[in-house]
Amino acid sequence: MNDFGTFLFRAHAGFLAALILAPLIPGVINRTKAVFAGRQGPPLLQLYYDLFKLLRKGTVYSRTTSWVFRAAPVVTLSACIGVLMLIPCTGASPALISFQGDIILFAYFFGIARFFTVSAALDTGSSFEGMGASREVLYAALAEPAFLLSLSALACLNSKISLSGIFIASTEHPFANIAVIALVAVTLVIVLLTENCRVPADDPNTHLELTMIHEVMVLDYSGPDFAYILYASALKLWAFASIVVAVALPLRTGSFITDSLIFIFGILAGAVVVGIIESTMARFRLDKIPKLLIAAAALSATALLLTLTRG
Amino acid sequence: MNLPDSIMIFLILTNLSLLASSRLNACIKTVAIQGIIVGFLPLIATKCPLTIYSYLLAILIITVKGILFPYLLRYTLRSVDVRREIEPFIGYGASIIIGVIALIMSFWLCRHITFPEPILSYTAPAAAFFTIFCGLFLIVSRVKALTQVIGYVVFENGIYMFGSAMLIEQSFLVELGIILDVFVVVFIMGIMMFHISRAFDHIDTNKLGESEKKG
Amino acid sequence: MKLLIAGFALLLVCSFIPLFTGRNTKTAALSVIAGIFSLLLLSLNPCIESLFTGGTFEISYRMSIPFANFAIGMDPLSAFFLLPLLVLSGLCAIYGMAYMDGNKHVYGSGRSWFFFGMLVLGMSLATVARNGLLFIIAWELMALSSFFLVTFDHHRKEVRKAGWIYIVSAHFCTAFVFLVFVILGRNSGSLDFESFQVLKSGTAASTAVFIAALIGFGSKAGFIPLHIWLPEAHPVAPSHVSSLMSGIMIKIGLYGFLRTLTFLGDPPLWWGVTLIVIGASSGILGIMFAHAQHDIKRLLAYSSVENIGIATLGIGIGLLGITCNEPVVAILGFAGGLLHIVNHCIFKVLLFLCAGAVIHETGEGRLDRLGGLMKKMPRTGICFAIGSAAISGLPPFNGFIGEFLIFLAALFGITTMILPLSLCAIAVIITIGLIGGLATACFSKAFGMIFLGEPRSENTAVHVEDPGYAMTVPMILLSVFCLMIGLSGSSLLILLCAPVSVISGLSLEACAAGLKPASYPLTAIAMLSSLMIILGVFLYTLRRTMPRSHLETKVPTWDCGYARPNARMQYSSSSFSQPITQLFAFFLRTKSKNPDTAAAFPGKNSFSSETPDFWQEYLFRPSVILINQISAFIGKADNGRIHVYILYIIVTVLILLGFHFFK
Amino acid sequence: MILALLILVPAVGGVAAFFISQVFLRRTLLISTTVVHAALTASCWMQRPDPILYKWLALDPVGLLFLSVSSLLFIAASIYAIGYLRNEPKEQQDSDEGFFFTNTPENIFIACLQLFLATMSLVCASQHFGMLWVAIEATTLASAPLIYFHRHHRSLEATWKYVLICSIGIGLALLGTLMLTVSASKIEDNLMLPKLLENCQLVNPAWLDAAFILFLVGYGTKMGLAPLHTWLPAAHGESPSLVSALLSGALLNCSFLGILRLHQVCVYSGHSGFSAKLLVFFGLFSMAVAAVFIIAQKDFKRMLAYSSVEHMGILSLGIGLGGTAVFASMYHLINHSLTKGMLFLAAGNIIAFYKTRTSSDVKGILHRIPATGVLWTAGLFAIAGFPPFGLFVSEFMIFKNAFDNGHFLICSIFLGLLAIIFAGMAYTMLNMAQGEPSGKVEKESKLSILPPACLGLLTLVLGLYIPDFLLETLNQISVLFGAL
Repeated sequence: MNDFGTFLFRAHAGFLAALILAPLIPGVINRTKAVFAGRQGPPLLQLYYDLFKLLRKGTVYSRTTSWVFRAAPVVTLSACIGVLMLIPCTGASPALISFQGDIILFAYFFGIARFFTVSAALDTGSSFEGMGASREVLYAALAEPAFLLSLSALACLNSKISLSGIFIASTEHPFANIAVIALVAVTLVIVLLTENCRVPADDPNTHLELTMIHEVMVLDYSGPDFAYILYASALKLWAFASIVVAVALPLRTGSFITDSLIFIFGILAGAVVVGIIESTMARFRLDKIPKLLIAAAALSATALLLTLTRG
Repeated sequence: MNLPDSIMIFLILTNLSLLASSRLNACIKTVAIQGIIVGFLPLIATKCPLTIYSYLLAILIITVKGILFPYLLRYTLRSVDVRREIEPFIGYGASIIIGVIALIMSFWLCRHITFPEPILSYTAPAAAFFTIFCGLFLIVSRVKALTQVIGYVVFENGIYMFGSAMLIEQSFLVELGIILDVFVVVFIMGIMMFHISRAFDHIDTNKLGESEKKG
Repeated sequence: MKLLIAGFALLLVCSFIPLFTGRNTKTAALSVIAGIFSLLLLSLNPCIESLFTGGTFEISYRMSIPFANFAIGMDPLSAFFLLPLLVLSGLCAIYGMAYMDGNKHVYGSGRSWFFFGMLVLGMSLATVARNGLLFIIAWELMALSSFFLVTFDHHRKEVRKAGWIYIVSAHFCTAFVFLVFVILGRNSGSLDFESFQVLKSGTAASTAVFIAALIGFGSKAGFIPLHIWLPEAHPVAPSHVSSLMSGIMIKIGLYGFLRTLTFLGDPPLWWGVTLIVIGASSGILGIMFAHAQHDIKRLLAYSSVENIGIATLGIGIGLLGITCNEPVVAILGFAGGLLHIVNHCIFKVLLFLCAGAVIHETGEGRLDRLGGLMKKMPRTGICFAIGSAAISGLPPFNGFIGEFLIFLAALFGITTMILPLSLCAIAVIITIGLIGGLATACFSKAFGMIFLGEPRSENTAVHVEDPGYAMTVPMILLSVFCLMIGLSGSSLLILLCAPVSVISGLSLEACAAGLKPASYPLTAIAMLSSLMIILGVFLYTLRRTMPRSHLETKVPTWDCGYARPNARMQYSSSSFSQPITQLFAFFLRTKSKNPDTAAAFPGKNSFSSETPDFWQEYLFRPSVILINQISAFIGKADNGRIHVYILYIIVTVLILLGFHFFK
Repeated sequence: MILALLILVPAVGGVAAFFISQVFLRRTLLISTTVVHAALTASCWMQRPDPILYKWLALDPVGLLFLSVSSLLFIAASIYAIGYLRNEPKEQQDSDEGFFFTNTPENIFIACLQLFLATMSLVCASQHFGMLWVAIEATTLASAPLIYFHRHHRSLEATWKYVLICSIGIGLALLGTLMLTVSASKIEDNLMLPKLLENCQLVNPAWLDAAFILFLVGYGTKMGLAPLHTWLPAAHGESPSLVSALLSGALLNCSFLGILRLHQVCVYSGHSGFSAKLLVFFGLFSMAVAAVFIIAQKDFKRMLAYSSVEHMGILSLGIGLGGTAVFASMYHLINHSLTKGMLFLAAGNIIAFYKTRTSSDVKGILHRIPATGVLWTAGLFAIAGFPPFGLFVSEFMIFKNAFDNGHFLICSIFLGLLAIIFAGMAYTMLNMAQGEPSGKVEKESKLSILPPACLGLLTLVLGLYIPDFLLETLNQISVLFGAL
C-alpha cells in the first residue's frame, strides 16, 4: 500500500512537473537561437507571459468557421494532456497510466489532435491554411511509421511493450546495445523535429505563410484558443523530448529527486540541441522532408533488425 | 478383270470426267450415267439370292438418280438461265491432278485397311471413297449452286457405292427412306435455286456471303 | 433453429411484397424492414447463445438437387457476422425508405426493395449455410441482387459500365468459390460442411483451397488487385445500397475466407506471410487511391479496400501466430481482425449514409463542388466527423480498438524474437502506422471539403438542410455505436472469444487466456478516452470562464493581405491531396489537365486531375482489349462463305480419320 | 399404339394444315396438335408405350427425355406462334436495305411446324440406326421452309446453307452408319440398338471408332459442334424467333441423340475411351469457338446461336466425361432447351418492337417493353448458369465430376471459357436491357409473354427442385452410359 502511495505521488508529481515546465522548452530553444545569432533574445519565460496574456484576451473568429474551429484547441490540448499521462514524465517513476501497448495510444492521441487541427484549418476556408494542412498530414503520415518502428525497436530490445516498461527496463541495462539505441535516438530526434514543426522540417519563425506548415494552420486563432494551442504544442514537445531523453540518457541513481533533476536537465539540454540545430541548419525543401522521414524509418528498421538478429 | 472391277473403273472415269468438264450440261449427263450404274450395283453386289425387293429398289434408284435428278437439274438450268460454264475456284487441270492424287490415296488406303468381311472387290471401296471425295471436292471448288447440287448427288452416289462394296444389305424400308430423303433434298435445293435466281439474279453462292456481311 | 428458418421464410415473403405494391414505395420499404427485423428477432436467441457459450447448432433438410442440402447452422463465427449484418441492414433500410422516397424513378422503387430484401437474405443465408451448394446459391443471390441494386439508375452509361464490371468480377470470384468447395468435397463425396475432413497442411489440396479462397473470396472482399469493382460499383449505386455493399457485403467475402480456414489444417508459414503481403498492399494502396479521389463515394469505396487490408493483416498475423505456436499472438491477431471487420461495418455504413444525405440534399458528390455544409447540415456533419475519426483509427472511437488489438498482436509478435513472425510483425506495424496517417489525411480531406469552409459552387448551397429523422436517426445511432464500442473496454473480449476459438481451432479457455493480456489495456484505453472527454469538457468550461471569453469578434478569414478572397480560392480536394499523389506518383499515376498559360495572352483556362485505377488502366482494360482483338481476328474465319464452311467439315473428317488410321 | 400416335398425329395434322384455308381453324389445329402430342408424351411417363414396327420404334429413357423436351418446347412455340402470326405484317420493309419482302404462306408454315414435330418424335423413338438417319434427315427437310419464312434474300441464303451443310453432314453420318454395319457384321440385324448392345463384344473396334468419327462429324454438323456449326448462326439469325427456339431447343438435341446412341454402343462394348475423348475435345473446342464469336457478335440472335454452340459443347463434354457428368449433361439439356427457348422467344418480342437485330441499336428494353426486359435479363443469368437456375446445377456437377476425376486442365478451361462467355453475353444483353429509355412504355401481348415466362419459370424451379420421376429417369440414363 505504501509502495502504491509512493507510486501515485511520484507519478502525479512527474505529470504536474511536465504540465508546469513544458512552456519552458520553447523559451530555451529561442534563447539558444538568440545566443547563436548574437542577440539577447526573449526571456526564458516568454511563453508563460504569452499564455497568460492570451488567456485574458477576447477572441476573433472568422465568419466562415463552425464549431470544429472552436473545438480544435480544446481537443488538441486534452489529447496532449492525455498523452502526458502515458509517459513517465520525469523518467524516475512510471507513468500515471501504463499498460501493454500504450505506445500505440501515444501516437494515436496525437492523431486525434492532428485530425482536429487540420479540420480547423480547412474550416477557415483559407487557401494558405489548407496548404499547411495538406503538408501536415503527409509528414505526419510518414512520421508515424518511423515513430512506431523506433518504439518497436525499443520494445524488442527490452522485451516490454509499454512505455514505462521500456524506460524502466532500459535503465536496468543502460547502453546494453549502443548501436541500436543510437539509431533509435536519431530516428526519434527526426520525428521530434518533424512532429513539432522545427527546422529542418518547418520553420516556426518565418513570416511567409507559403513556407510554413504548422504555424499557418493556426493563423486564425486568437485569444484563449491560441493559448490552448501554444500550450498544447509545448506539451507535445515535452512528450517527445522526454522519450528522446529516456532513450539517450538512461542514467538513474535510484533517488527520485536526483533522477528527476537529471531528467529535466536532459530535456532542457535537448531543447538546447534543438536550438543549435535550428541555428545551424536551413529549412529543407518541401520535397526533401518525406525522404528524411523515410530515411528515419529505415534507421529504426535497421535498429529493429539488429535487435532481432542479436538473438 | 471381273465385272465389279470394270464397273468400278468406269465409275472412277465418270468422276474424273466430272472434274475435268467445263460444261454444266455435260456434267448433268455424266451424273445421270453414274446414277444409273450405281442403281445396278445392288443387283451384282449381294450375298444372298435376289428378291423382288432388290429389283424394285434398283428400278427406284435408276428412276430417281438416272432420270428424275437430271431432269430436275436440267429444268432448273434452263429456267434460271445462267451461263452454262462451271466457274471453278480451282482450275480443271488442277482439279484433275488433285483427283488423281486422291485416287492414289484411296487405293493406298484400301490396301491398308483390314476389312472384317468379304467385300465386292478391292477396287470397290477405293472407288467409293474416291467418289465421295469427288462429290465433296465439286461442292467446295465450284462456284455455282447448281454444281453444288451435282456434287451432293455424286457424294450420295459414293456413299451408296460404299454400301454396295461392303455387300451391306439394308432393310427395304430404310433404303426407301434414304432414297426419299435424298430425293427431297435435291428437290428442295432445286426449288431454292429458283428463289435464289429471282432474289440475286445469279446462282453464285460465293457472292451470297457478301450480301450477308453487308447486312 | 427452426425459428431461424421461419425468419428466413419471413424475409423471403416480405421481399416479394414490394413487387406488388406498385407506386406505393413506402409500403414496399416497410415490408422489407419488417422482414429484416423479424429475422433479426428470430435469430437473436441462437446467435447470442452461441456467441456466449460457443455452442453450435445445426439443422439440415435434404434437397433433390444432387450434392445440395438445405443445411444451416449457427456457431460463434456465423453469429458474429450475422448479428451486425442484420442490425446494420435494418438501419440501412430505414434510411433507404426516406432516401428513395423523393426519388421519382421511372421504374418505381418497388423492384429495388425486392432486390434489397434478397440481398439481405443472400448475405444472411451465406453466413449460416452449412452446405457448399447452398452457400454458392446464397452467394450468387447476393451477387445478383446487388447487381440489380447497383444498376438501379441504369439509364446512365457509367452505371451500366460499373454494373458490367461488377457482375463479371462477381462471376469470376464465384468460379473460385466453386473450386474451394469442390476441392473440399472431393474426398467426402458430399458438400456438407460437416463432412469436410480437415485437409492436412502442405498437401496440394490444401494449397489449392487456400489460393482459390484467396482469389474467390478475396475478390468479393476487395483484395488488391481484385478490387476493381468496388470503386466502380459503389459510386453509382443508391447510397443505402452502397453502404450495405461496402459496409457489409464485402465482409461476407472475409467470412467465407475465415470459414474456409476452419477446414484447413495447421497453416504453413507462407499463408500468413501471403496474407500480410496482401493486407499491406491492399491497405496502403487502397488508402492512397482513396486519398487521390475527388468523388466522395469513390473515396469511400477505396477506403473499404484499405480497411479490408487491415482486417487481413490481423488475420495474417493470427495465422502466423498459429504457425509459430504463439497462441497469444494468434488470438490477438484474429480478435483484432474480427473486431476491425465489425468496426468497419459500422463506420463505413455511417459514412456512406452521411455521404448519401449530402448527395440527397445537394445533388452533388464531387468534393470540389461541395463545402461549408456543417452550418446547413450540422447533424450530418457531426456524424460524418465521428465516422471520419473512427475510420482513421483515432481514439476514443471504435476504429482504434480494432487496430490496437492488431498492433498488440504485432508487438507481442516482435518480442517473441521468432524471426519470421517478428519480421512480419514489423511489416504490420509499419503498414498500420502508415495507413493510420494516410487515413487521417484522407478523411480530414473528405470531412473538410464537404462540411467545412465555404461552399465551392453556388448551387450546392441553397435550400440545403439536414434530412428527415428516418435518415438522421440511423446515422446518429451508428455514431453512438462507434463511440460505445470505443469506450466499452475489455467487455468486448467476451464477445470475441468464441469466434476466435472457431477460427484458430483453440479451445474456449485457451482463447480466454490468450485475450487476457488485452484486457487491462482495453480498460485503460476506455478509461483514458473517457478521461480525455471529461478533460475536454473541463477545458471548454475553463475557456468559457476566461475573463473576456464573451468578447467575440466576427471577421472574414485572415486573407494574408490579399484583398478579395472568394470561395473558389479555397484549397480544393485535388490540391489537398497533391503532395501525396506526387510522392506516390509511381502507383497513383494521377492524370492532370494542366492549363496552358504559356501563351502571351492566356485565355480562360482550367485545371483538372483524376486518378484512375492503376490495375484497371494497366491490367484489366488491356486484357479485355486483347481478348477483343483476338476474337475479332479469329472471327474472320466465319466469313459467310459456304464453300469454306463445307471445307471445315471435310478437313475435320479427314483429320479425325487420319488420326484414327495412323494411331 | 401411343407411339404411332405420337408420330402420326402431328404428321396428319401437318398434311391437313396444308389444305385448310381457314386461318382460325388452322391455328386451332396447330395448338391442338401440340397439346395432344404433349398429352401423349405425358402418358408415356405414366407407362412406357409398347414398341412398334418390328421394335424399330420404342421409347427408352433417353428417347423419352428428348421427346418430352421437344414436346414442351413445341407447346410454347405454338402458343407463341399464334400471337406471332397474328401480328406479323404481310409485307414489311427491310431495315437495312429498304426493300419490301413478304412471308411464306401461313399454311405451309403451320404444316411444316407440325411435320417438324412429327419427324422429331420419330428421331426420339428410333431404335434403328437407319431409321434414325432417315428421321434426322427428315427434320432438316421439314424445318427448311420454316427458316425461309421471310421471303428475304438473307433468309434464303441461310436456308441454302442450312440444307446443304446439314445434308452433307448427315450424308457423312450415313457413311458412318454403313461403317457401323461393317464393324458389327457378325451380329444379325446389326443396326438395331438393343441387338447391338446385347452383342457388343462382337463389334470390330477399329471400324466402330471410324463409324463414331463419322457420326460425330455428321450429326455434329447438325448439332452445331464447332467447327461444324457454321450453318447455325445464319439459320438462327434469319429464321423467325419461334423457329430459332425450336431449332436450338429441340433440333440440336435430336441430332445429339444420334451421337449419343452410338456412344452408348461404344460404352457397352468397352471401347468408349476414344469416343469419350473426342466428345470432350469437341465439347471444349465448341465452347472456345463460341466464346470467341460471342465476344465479337453484333447481332443478338446470332449471339444466342453461338451460345447454343457453347451449350452443345457442354453437353458433349458432360457425356464424354461420363459418370455423374452424364446425369448432369442430360439435366443440362433440359435446362438449356428451356432457357434458350425463353431467350429466343424474348428475342422475337424485341425484334417485333425494335425492328432490328443489331444489339447496339436496342436500348432500354426494360423500360419500353418491361415484361420482355425482365425475361431477357433473367434469361441472361439463367443461360450463364447463375443459381438458382437449372443450368447452374448441371454445370456445377460437370465441373465437380471433371475435378473429382482429376481432369484439372479440363476444369480450368471449362471455367475460364464460361467466364469469358458470360462477360461477352452480359455486355451485349445488359446494354440492350438497360439503358436510356427510348420511346414510351408499350403494351405487350400476353401470348408473346406467357410462353417464354413459363419456360423460364420451369428452369427456375428445376434449379431448386428435381421431381422424383425425372430424377429416376436421369439416373436410368446415367446407368445406360456406364455410371454406377
